[in-house]
Amino acid sequence: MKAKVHITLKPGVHDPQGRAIGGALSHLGFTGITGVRQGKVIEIDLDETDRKRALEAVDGMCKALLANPVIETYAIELS
Amino acid sequence: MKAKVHITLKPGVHDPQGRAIGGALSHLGFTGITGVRQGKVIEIDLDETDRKRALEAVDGMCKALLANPVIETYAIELS
Amino acid sequence: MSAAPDTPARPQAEPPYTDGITPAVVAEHGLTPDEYRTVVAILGRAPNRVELGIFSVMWSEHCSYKSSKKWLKTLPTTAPWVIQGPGENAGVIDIGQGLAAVFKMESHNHPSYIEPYQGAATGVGGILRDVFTMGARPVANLNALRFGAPEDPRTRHLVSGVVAGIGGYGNCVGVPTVGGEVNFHPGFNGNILVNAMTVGVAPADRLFYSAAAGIGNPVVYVGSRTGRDGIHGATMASAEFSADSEEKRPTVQVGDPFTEKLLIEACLELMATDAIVAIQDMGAAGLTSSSFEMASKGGLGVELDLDRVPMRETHMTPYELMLSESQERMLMVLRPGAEDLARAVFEKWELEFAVIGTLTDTGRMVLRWHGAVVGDLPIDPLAQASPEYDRPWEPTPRPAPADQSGADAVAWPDALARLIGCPDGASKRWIWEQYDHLVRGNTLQRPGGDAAVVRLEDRPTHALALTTDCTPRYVEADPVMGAAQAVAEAWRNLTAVGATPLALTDNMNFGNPEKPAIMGQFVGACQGIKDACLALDFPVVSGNVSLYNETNGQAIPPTPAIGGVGLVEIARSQSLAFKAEGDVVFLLGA
Amino acid sequence: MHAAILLFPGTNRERDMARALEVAGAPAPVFVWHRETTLPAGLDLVILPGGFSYGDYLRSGAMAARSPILEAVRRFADQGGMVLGVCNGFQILTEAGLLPGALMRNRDLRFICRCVGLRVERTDTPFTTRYAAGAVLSVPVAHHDGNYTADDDTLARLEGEGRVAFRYCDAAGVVSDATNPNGSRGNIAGIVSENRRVLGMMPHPENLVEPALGGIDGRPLFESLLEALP
Ligand SMILES: Nc1ncnc2c1ncn2[C@@H]1O[C@H](COP(=O)(O)OP(=O)(O)O)[C@@H](O)[C@H]1O
Repeated sequence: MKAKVHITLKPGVHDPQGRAIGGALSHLGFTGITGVRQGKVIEIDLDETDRKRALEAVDGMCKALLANPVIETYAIELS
Repeated sequence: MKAKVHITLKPGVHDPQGRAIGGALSHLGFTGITGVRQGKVIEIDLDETDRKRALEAVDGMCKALLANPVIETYAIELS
Repeated sequence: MSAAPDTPARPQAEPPYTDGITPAVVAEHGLTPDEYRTVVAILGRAPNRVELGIFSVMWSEHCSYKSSKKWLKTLPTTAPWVIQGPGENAGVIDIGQGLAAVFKMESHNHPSYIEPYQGAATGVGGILRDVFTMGARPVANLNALRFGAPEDPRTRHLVSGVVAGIGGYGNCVGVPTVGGEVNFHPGFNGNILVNAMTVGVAPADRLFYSAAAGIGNPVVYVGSRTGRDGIHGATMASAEFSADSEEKRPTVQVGDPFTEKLLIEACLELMATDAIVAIQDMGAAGLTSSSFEMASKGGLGVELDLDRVPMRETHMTPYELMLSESQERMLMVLRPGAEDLARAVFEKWELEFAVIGTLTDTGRMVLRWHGAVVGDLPIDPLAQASPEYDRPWEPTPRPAPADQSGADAVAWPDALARLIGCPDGASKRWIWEQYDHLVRGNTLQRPGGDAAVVRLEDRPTHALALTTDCTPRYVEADPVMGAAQAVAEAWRNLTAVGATPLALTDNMNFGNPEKPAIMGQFVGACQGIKDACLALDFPVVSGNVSLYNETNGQAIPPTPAIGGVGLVEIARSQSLAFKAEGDVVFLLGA
Repeated sequence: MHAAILLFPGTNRERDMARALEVAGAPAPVFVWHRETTLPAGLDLVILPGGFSYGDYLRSGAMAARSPILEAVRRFADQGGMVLGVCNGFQILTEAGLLPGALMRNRDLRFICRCVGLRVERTDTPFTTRYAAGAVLSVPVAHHDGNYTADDDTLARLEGEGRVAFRYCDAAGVVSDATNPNGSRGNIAGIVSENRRVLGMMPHPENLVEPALGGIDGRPLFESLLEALP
């Protein structure tokens, strides 16, 4: 089973990477951009075949390490 | 319109971050992990309302800046 | 090709082929038809693909120095304080009180043009390994960079990627980047130069070398796992760029400075014991060149069990395992019985450790895979028959003096403003502020002076003075004088901080040596370095040659970068800043 | 004073720190490996030095903050022990929740290594007694992720409780956006815990303790520690 963890900055947390990318895009002449945010995706290959147990395990990983609750939220997608 | 650009390392390209995350997870006692890869997501808010033109614009941004074609591939999702 | 004494006579008939190899495959491997004939003669049969791959990297310009060897031999390499001249992973000099300085400079030009961040980063990683392989703790990095015209559309992208890559790697491994140089010239538009230098310090009586010894001793692989990175990087580094080099992109390697940092600590920890007999980093051409060179230098044979190589990917082939350029890996020969001790150290640092072979008395390299022999090559004949060319060369004609009419028309304040404002003359602060130049707490003179000064932890009254120098346009105008000038400038920069210059490393960056005019530049530069080194008693202890720096037939300006190292008594060292109002300013020199 | 310096895979300023202690006249520290589960007995100061623990992969400090030794550091701090985290050490302390907030990528995304102006905001912490109130220091930073952030409530609490120890400023002590090297909220360069016994800061006082290295503005911090922990 494969899990994708999407990690995004919480709304309101300022995002230097997103800001810099937005600035660079407008330097390059791209217009009409009203906001850019950067997030992470972590893909995890698991031995687990049971969806529920996989979800629990990955949620545990997010809480233990993958996401920092002070600034980030996460969402898990299984496939 | 909102675009999400998913940027992933090409298969076979060494991903030291993913490896280190995998190592840390197993130190924390998580088992059954057979691989970890890290990627990026860039969310772009656009003025554009036409899907086709939005897609073209974002594809241009990927080629010009967002993705490094030497080691990365990208996929665009519009919403 | 100048025949080595026991090179077998060249058979005239069409050589045999096997394993799907065709003349086109041979050419893809960068071997000439003549070189292929020599391969067949040495083996007494057609090589298989694995063997062809091994020949191709061992005989590439990058590994064999086939065009440059003849001229490099003419450089002065000895002095009473030289402990190890060219020929090992890095040069070594005596710096007193039982300490040795270990240093070398190396290019990563082609990879940095293709992928500036990773190319420059892995360049730093490679040169660091050359230094700590010898038992030295790296204490300083320098970098000599040449970019195209600032107006060229690619230049900005290349500069920012290269600088970020050098910083990204050096900062993370915790080695201060204390100096370097940067030039901009349209002649580098299609082919930038990224030359990285590392300086380390070791106890002079505990240096490590690469010659394998001890029949039956275990051959051990440590560091990162092997993936399909950079297969054929070494041959790429020896080929000209053309429009289709985009196609070669998948060969780019990704650096992992974190693993390198662990590797430094683990190697130095094991080196403090008596476990290691010989050690060599896996640089360009990875497992092939490291195992081959270690066995060849020790006059022994080696058997490798490729199934035991730690792999990052599935379905890897022996060909890929032998040619991969995955970074952050080393090969060691251990004292018998030291395996457990060594394994414990590498496991503590969470690095791969695998016994992958043994030394033999056969003088052959034998490769096993899934129980079968997949390669069997004689080591000495292969090493000795490594091609050496005496390429035709033409002396560089003296250019006509530049037109000086109008030179007086510029008022001096304008001339000064222009000089200060030109990209080569302008401050490089924006570059070195992206490098951690302070870590380890020994940087007495930071970037911005004539030479960096880095205190010796184990001899705190003294410091190393370090610089890199070359002015390509001087070398272009007159290779002999231009190269001599580069050596003299390095010498001056060291003396300017109060140091005694001791030795240098060089990085010879030139175009295609098959063109007599380019070869003439190379020959001239060797002559100039030699003259200056002899005059200044300033020997060459290590170096690197990067040829084929051309794009669509256009060669770069010849660039023999010089990295100089000196020793300074801290109490007598000087810096360039004006110190007080009212001080008198002198102008010295001819 | 009995100090321990923690070592994580990728730590690289441990020698700088040990040397600064030595220069300040402190006894030699012990080094403690991240896999240990307890700290040596009788310790009164734990130092988390700079570096790139785990390569700064995932988030700087994230993986080191989950290593076994951090549990021991947490217990030590709970019992009133003193903890100093510099640069990567500060990042680890925030990731471990020993200090509030987070350190994000620098505003212009570049690594910065240079001397910055630093205003001493408090001289009543055991780390800063030897500085004059309002003193302006010049101390190097060397980081990629020094952009301090916290939510508005946390920030208001930090300010209200006077827990900002250092702020980026100019040579005259003026704090402004122009003197902010990395985008930190409130120009924050260092903060202390509620009991003022845990300090996290991005700049490197340990790299400025000898005239030969360019100055001694970092030295009073170590002398303050010696005074607090005789
Ligand atoms: N790429 C670089 N990395 C680090 N330091 C650099 C780099 N380029 C230039 N510097 C530093 O900037 C200063 C000026 O360089 P340069 O103009 O080449 O000096 P000079 O011509 O006097 O040798 C030197 O201290 C040098 O080490």
